[in-house]
Amino acid sequence: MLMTATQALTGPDVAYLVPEILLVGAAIVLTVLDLLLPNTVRRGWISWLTLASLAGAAAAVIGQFAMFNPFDGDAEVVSLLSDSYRIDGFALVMKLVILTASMLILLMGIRTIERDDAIPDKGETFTMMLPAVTGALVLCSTADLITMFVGLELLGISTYVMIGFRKKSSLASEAAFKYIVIGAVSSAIILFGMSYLYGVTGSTNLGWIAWALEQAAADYQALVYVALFFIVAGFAVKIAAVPFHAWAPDVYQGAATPVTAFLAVVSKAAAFIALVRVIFNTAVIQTPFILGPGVSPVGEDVLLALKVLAAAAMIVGTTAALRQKNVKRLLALSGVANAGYLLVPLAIGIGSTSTNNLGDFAFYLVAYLFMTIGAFAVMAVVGRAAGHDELKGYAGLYYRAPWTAAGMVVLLVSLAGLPVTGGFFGKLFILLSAVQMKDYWLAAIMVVTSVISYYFYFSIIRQMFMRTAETEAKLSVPAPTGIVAWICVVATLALGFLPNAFMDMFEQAVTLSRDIWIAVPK
Amino acid sequence: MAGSFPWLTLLTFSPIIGLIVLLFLPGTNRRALRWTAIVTTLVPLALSLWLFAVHDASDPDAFREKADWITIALNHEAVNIESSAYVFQYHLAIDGLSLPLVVLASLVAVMAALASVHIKKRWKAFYVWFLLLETGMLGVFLARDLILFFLFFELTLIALFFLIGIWGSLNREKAANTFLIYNGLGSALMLIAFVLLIATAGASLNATQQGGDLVYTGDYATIRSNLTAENSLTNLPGHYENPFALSDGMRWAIFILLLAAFGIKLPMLPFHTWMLRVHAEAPPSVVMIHSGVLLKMGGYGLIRFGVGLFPGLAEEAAFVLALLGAAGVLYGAALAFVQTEFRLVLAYSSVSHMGIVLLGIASLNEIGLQGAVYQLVSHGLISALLFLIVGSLHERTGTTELDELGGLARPMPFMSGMLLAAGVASLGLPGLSGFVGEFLSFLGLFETMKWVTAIAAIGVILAAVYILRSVLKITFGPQQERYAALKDARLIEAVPMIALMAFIVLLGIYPSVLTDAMQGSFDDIIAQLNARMGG
Amino acid sequence: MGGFYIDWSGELVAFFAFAVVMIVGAVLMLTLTKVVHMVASLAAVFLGLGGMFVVLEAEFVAFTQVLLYAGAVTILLIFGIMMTDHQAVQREPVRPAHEIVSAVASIVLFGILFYAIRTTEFAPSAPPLQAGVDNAMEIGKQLYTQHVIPFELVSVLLTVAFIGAIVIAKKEAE
Amino acid sequence: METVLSQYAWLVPVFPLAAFLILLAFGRGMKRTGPVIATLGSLASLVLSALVLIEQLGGADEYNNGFDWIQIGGYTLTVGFDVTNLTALMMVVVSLVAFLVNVYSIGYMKDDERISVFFAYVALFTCSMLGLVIADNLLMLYIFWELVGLCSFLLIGFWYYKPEAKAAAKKAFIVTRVGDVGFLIALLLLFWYMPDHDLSFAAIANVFGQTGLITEGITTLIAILIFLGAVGKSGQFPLHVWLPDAMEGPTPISALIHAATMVAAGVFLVARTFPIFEASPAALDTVAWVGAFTAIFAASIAIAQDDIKRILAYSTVSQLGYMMMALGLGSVTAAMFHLFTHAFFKALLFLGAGSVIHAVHTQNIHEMGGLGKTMKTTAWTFAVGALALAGIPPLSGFWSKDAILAEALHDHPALFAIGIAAALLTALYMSRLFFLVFAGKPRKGASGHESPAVMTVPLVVLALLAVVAGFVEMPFEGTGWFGEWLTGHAAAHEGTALVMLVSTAVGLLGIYLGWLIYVKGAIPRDAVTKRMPWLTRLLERKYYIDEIYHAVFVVSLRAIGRAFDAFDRHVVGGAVRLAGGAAVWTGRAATRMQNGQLQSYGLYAVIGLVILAAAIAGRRFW
Amino acid sequence: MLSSYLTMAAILFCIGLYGALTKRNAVIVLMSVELMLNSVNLNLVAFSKYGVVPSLTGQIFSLFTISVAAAEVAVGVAILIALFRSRGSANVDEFNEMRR
Repeated sequence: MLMTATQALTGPDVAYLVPEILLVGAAIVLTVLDLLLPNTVRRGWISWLTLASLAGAAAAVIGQFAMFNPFDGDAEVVSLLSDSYRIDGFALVMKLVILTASMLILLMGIRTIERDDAIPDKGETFTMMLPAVTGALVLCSTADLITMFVGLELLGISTYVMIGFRKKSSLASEAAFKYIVIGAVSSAIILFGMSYLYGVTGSTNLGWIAWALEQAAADYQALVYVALFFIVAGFAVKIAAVPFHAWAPDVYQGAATPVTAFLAVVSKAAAFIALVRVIFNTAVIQTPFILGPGVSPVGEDVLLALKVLAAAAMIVGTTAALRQKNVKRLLALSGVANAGYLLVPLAIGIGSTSTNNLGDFAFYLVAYLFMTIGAFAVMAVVGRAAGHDELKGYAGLYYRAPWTAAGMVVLLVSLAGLPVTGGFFGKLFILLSAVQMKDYWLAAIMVVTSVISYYFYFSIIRQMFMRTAETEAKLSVPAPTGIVAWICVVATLALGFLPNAFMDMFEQAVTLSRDIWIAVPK
Repeated sequence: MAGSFPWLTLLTFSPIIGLIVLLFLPGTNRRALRWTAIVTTLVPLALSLWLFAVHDASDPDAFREKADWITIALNHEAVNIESSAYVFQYHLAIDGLSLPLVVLASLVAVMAALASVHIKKRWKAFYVWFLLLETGMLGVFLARDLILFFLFFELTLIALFFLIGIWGSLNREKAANTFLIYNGLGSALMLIAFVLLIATAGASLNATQQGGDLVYTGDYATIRSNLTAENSLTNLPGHYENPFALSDGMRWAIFILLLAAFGIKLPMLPFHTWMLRVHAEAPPSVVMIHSGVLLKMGGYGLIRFGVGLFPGLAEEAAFVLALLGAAGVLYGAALAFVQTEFRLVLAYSSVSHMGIVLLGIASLNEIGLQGAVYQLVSHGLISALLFLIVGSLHERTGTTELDELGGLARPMPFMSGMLLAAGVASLGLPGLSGFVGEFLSFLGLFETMKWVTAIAAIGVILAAVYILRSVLKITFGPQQERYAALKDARLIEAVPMIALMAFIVLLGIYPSVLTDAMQGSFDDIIAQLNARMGG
Repeated sequence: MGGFYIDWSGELVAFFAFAVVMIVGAVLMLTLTKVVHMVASLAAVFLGLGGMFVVLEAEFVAFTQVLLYAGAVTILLIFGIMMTDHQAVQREPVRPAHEIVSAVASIVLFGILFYAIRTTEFAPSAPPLQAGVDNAMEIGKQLYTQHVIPFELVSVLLTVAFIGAIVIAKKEAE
Repeated sequence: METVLSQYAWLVPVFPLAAFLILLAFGRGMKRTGPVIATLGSLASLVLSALVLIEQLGGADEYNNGFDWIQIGGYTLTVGFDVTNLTALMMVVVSLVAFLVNVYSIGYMKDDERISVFFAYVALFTCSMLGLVIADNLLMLYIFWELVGLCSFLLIGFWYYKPEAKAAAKKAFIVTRVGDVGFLIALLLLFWYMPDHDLSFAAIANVFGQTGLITEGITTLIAILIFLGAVGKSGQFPLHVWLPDAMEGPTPISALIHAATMVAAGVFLVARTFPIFEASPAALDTVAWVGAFTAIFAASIAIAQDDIKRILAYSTVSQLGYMMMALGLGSVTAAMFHLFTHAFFKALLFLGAGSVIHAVHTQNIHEMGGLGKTMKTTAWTFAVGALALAGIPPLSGFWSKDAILAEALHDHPALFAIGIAAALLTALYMSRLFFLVFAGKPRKGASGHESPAVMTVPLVVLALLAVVAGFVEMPFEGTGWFGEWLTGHAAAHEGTALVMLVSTAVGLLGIYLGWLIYVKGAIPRDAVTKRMPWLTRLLERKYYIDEIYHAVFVVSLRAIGRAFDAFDRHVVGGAVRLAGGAAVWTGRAATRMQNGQLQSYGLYAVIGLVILAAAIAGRRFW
Repeated sequence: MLSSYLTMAAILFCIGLYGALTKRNAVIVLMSVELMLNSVNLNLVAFSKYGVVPSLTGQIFSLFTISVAAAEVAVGVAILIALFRSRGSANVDEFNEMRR
């Protein structure tokens, strides 16, 4: 039995866990401090310390490039506890993405949460982000179902709590309750699938599963189907793919804007990252292109299911947003559609003409990150000034805050997938891969839904530029939020003008065979 | 002469320089803003005229600017390939096909900038979008990389959305939306076609012993040569069947996608309805550009990408194209005849005139293709002039309803005369540019499709019918009291009118100025068609 | 499986006994009207499951199950009931369509699962796990070696849940 | 012989062009000098073209020169000019009439505030017409052909504020355009069928002179299409409807454009491309019959009209029909001869009518009368014109009409009969016109006064020409040098004595009848009206052609337009809305899913899972 | 024998699912979710003994599941209490303030 050859965590191995340990430690210290300090002490610095610990974690991740240099083609992946935990190129890059997003969201949220009267415990709201991010980082690194599940739950429970902290808003409580029930059901579904996967392969390790699945798919085809479809369905809830998405608008609406941004970006990204590991080690391998003809159809069927989910997400996300007047819900639906776009690189598999799914995925994820966080930052400002998140709150924004409006145009244009922005190239790369894999219908749906999405993204632009505001008063933009918005705008444009800067880096740092496909310890 | 100086880049991005200057001007200083914009637009005009003068068809590389822009080395595991990459270049060039349109674009831009006196609010923002729009359209005509072309194409889309939506008339938002969605759909189809092309014909492979270098490029010339050389990629290592080969069905699909994409822009029947609202709602100087230049991007794209990449398919589809063209000519004319709003008359007249472009394209011979381009340029000038006049009239009378207008020749003899002149130019009177484009298109098509040409020629009569009906309704007839005190054109309106008219006359009297520039531009296409027939 | 040849081993008898308890408990949970009764029947399911774990020779898991579920979770749920709508009685169904569709969906899903289970012939490559008495010991070892990372993470998770639950549930001084 | 002046013939149209440009640029401030400049321009043209004509009369070689206009690939379109006897003659006719009309207009238009615009248009017209004449190829001719059409349109609509003028101008342009399309298609055909795609008249003569180069079917088609152009321009049936309406323009314009020059361009065109027609008997027959029919048809309408200018207009149509008939009979000489003489006497008649209108401010002949006493010069010059038109010897009209009738008699007795009948009608309506206007007593107090010298001098000059112009070609041996000079071979003169007798008799008969009715009253004026009121009405209403056209073309075009409009709105627009509606509908359905019920959301997920599993995985297990 | 356990787990899962989808009382919904999670444990433990490659991993996995589920219930109940304070109701179908 392979699994009994247990591997313990040695002292040096702890060095590879520095980012996570740092975050957990900071979370505990800050929580304790928050609890112990008398109420008279102001809590503003907690948010900055949280930010600092995130930055520290990011620095630690960058430091890990020294331990494992992904750009070196011959470098060996650091694997802890027989791949429970991996320090590979994909994990490192994705951790940086997650941490960047978290920092931006935190920075943007500092003023927003401080001014949110519905949140009595502001300090905890910030510190609760740290375990959530820890969970997300775990998801980046893990290749073991147990660790993956725990990471997923750590992320999930932290976010339930973060939403619930907005206690004085009954909407937020409702959102938290909806989210926890749906989240728990989806966890149950994922677990059910995982349990079958474990049953037919005898392992929770993805590398082992990938290796054993070919035989298992032949012997226990039905169970493998159930396992993979349940896992896909469960993750579909987490990433809000249609028809598993319906919770998203409600939950997004109820949560405080920075928390919403966290849900829309970090939670979604982390779930996607985990899904990438699962799918590429199961369905993508079980295809004729890799295993040759005669392989069980289960891999292709799962990919087909993912394609259907992607298509449904794109169609429903965009069309439902057409009538949406609440910008938060609108961005939730936009997130649904974007989940569809992000699913495409996973769903198309690999072939002789295209193997750069991960690059497509990562690029669009990064573009999505910046444009969505930027949009939420602007929304936080506008929503606060207007007292609501309705579309009409944006009327005449151009007159009240011209530069913010201009920045928002860039973000919306990027969300709509128009050049010259990161959103455009993200979609373009995905589209190219889809076409290279001859999934024309998927490409067509991508493009057409993008066009439909012009309508509602530009409806915000219409409000900002073509309507007049009720008040001419200048809109005050808190410095941190403004900085975040502009970082996002600049990054979106940078991704648009120099897409190769990121893409090249990623393609060099991450390879499927080294980072995703786990060498089975024979 | 050209040296290594990036003249084309300067040409394309010179409006951006002016835009930056504009940003530093106070938003309330209308005159300064306007004159900055006008002077800015003069730069590309001067450059393009200079290029026009020195362009030498035999030396296509004289003004070629090529730089690596996006080169992405891709993962290439699982395939026996040494390396693979996306290569999208910054690649600008001119030839006989793009040059006339570049001149047209920069010329109309100057005129539209002059005509921007009709803009009454938010001047700074207006000129910012205006100049962005100009960069976009210049780029469209110069770009030689599919992705770059698309970028410029979309830039015009966004800029125009703002220009219509903010400065248009009553239903401006709706018009802007219609424009955005419809044209967005067009460019989406185009994007699919482009992506299909890049993924197949854009792939080139340099085989080596261990594997090969696979490059996906958006370079027009590469795609073109790969498309014509059917089996360029059989040297794929291993025993994969050539995954880059385009089946006949796919070729047709791409061709039809391109046809629809640019057909929407042109607009080709039945994709024209979006244009009506734009024509009716956009501010005058924007419609001048829209009708004068942006529609031409459709014709340009049809020739460059539709016919240029798939001459064989174009030949097989020529009859359908010609029918569509003829239908457009007659349908547009018949509809123009019953419109009661002058701008709608002109909109349908554009449908009709763009039908002639299709006829010229469908001919697939040098005369017809040149005729199509000639018609593009000519219609660009004429419609710019017409819309300039319409804008000036609308500013004074407050209406463009034909029933409410009449007898304007008395209070406004100059503008009425101009309107009449533009009208007769539009209906194809010899001596003015419209005739040459029309005549060459008909002449070209007549070689292959006599009956279609003959039927389409009925449109010549109908053009006279609807143009005279509306123009005479406005200018002739008894003078109306309420218009008696109206003033004729101001100098800043008269100058662009006269200038446009001068170009119309020049092109009508001395067509060689344009046809010589286009000489040889279609040699490749013609040669390919001949080779097909020979083979 | 092929045919319904039933080998009435001790395991099977125990399985059936616990299965009956669990299914009855589960069905009662759905059909009872008083909330507190429902919790009680759920506790029965939890206990039945613990019994089944014992049958499966997973004594440590069974122990945990009883302790955590039948004990802690049930108490927690009762707290939940007490602090919310403890008088509440499950009223008559007001959304018949929703309930019917839910029932159909659940049954179809079960059908799929049942089909998948029944069509599969299990041919284990290794004999059943005979963990024996040092089951708990082995589990402990693995938890602290192979699974130490998730183990530590769960501790963080529990802390988070703990703090979160307190903060959320505590009454705000107005 | 050396050609000296002919090399500079291209300058002939340039003079008026220069005048046009000057007037266009500076016209507003030049109410006095503008007309003078235009007149000088036409005078210069006249002088130069006269010199060219003299050179050609002296036997100079034909001269041709030109350059490439458009060069595309292997194809070339050229522009150039041709000096031949025919073009030299036409140049003189055009520039002479133009000059006289210019002079006349100085007086006629002097009170109009837009006089410089008027003269600018006239100058442009003169330029275009001269360009049309000297064009050396069909394309260039077409270009100028359209330009004269434009000028005609502009001048008809010169008094733009009059609704009738507006309508007439529009009608003129559109109706002639119908013919022009035929011409255009003929051009396209010729381009692709001619060897080397050469459109020059020399090449046309060369190619169609030989048989077999181009099939007869195509030849006929080309010829008919060219003729269609001529029908439009020359007001032949069925495209004649615009010409009478064109009388809404200032009268000098009617004289210049709609009598003497432009309307004759159709005849000129056929004459210029005559080799094509000669190669196709069917086409020739068509031309002849259309011409003959138009001649009698228009003459019959002219009898029932009351507007002085309309009568003259129908007369023009009728006379143009004569010319066409001559062409159809194969006689370019006769046609050109009649064109030549007609230019003078019809211009004279129109200018005379203009003089009358100028004096009495009405155009209704029933409101005139007795003007012979007050307007002596006008009256006698008008009489000369009328007699010439009626074909009374020895005035010019007699000789030219005689030439045509002689050809008809020789080739086609039926056509001869029609020609004679038309001649009778011509004499009748001219005498009716003359007697009602100049004889009898003044009616409605319209006494009138003689026009100023600047108007009467051109009348006198034209009257002289109307008298003498016929002597260039008389049906006697040794006098037919015109035909020989023009076409290279002398016309045959068989049976001319008979023709002369009959036509003179018919002319006199017509005049006599007119005298009986309108002066003596021996036959009551309403004799016909009483017995056959429908005939009078039919003639008055011009055979209801306008009404028919309105019903057939205008109404149906409008109906088509409306139908297309509905199609555009509902079908094309509907399809677009449908596509948009599909998206909105999907969105609405998707929005309806968002009912706020947590358990519904869960249910969607479960249903989604079930469907995915059943549809995608399930198919492997069925 | 494995099939029986798996079937039992499937029954529990579906009953839990049905309960989660239909019960109006929020606490019962949470209970139903727990039922679903429990069925997974049965799967894991059964596979742990009778699986293709029997191993203790299944049992360990189930331990993680149990603890996570407990934490989830705790948070769930806490949120429910907060929600009940503001709404005065614990009926799931009345938690529909946000929709469309």
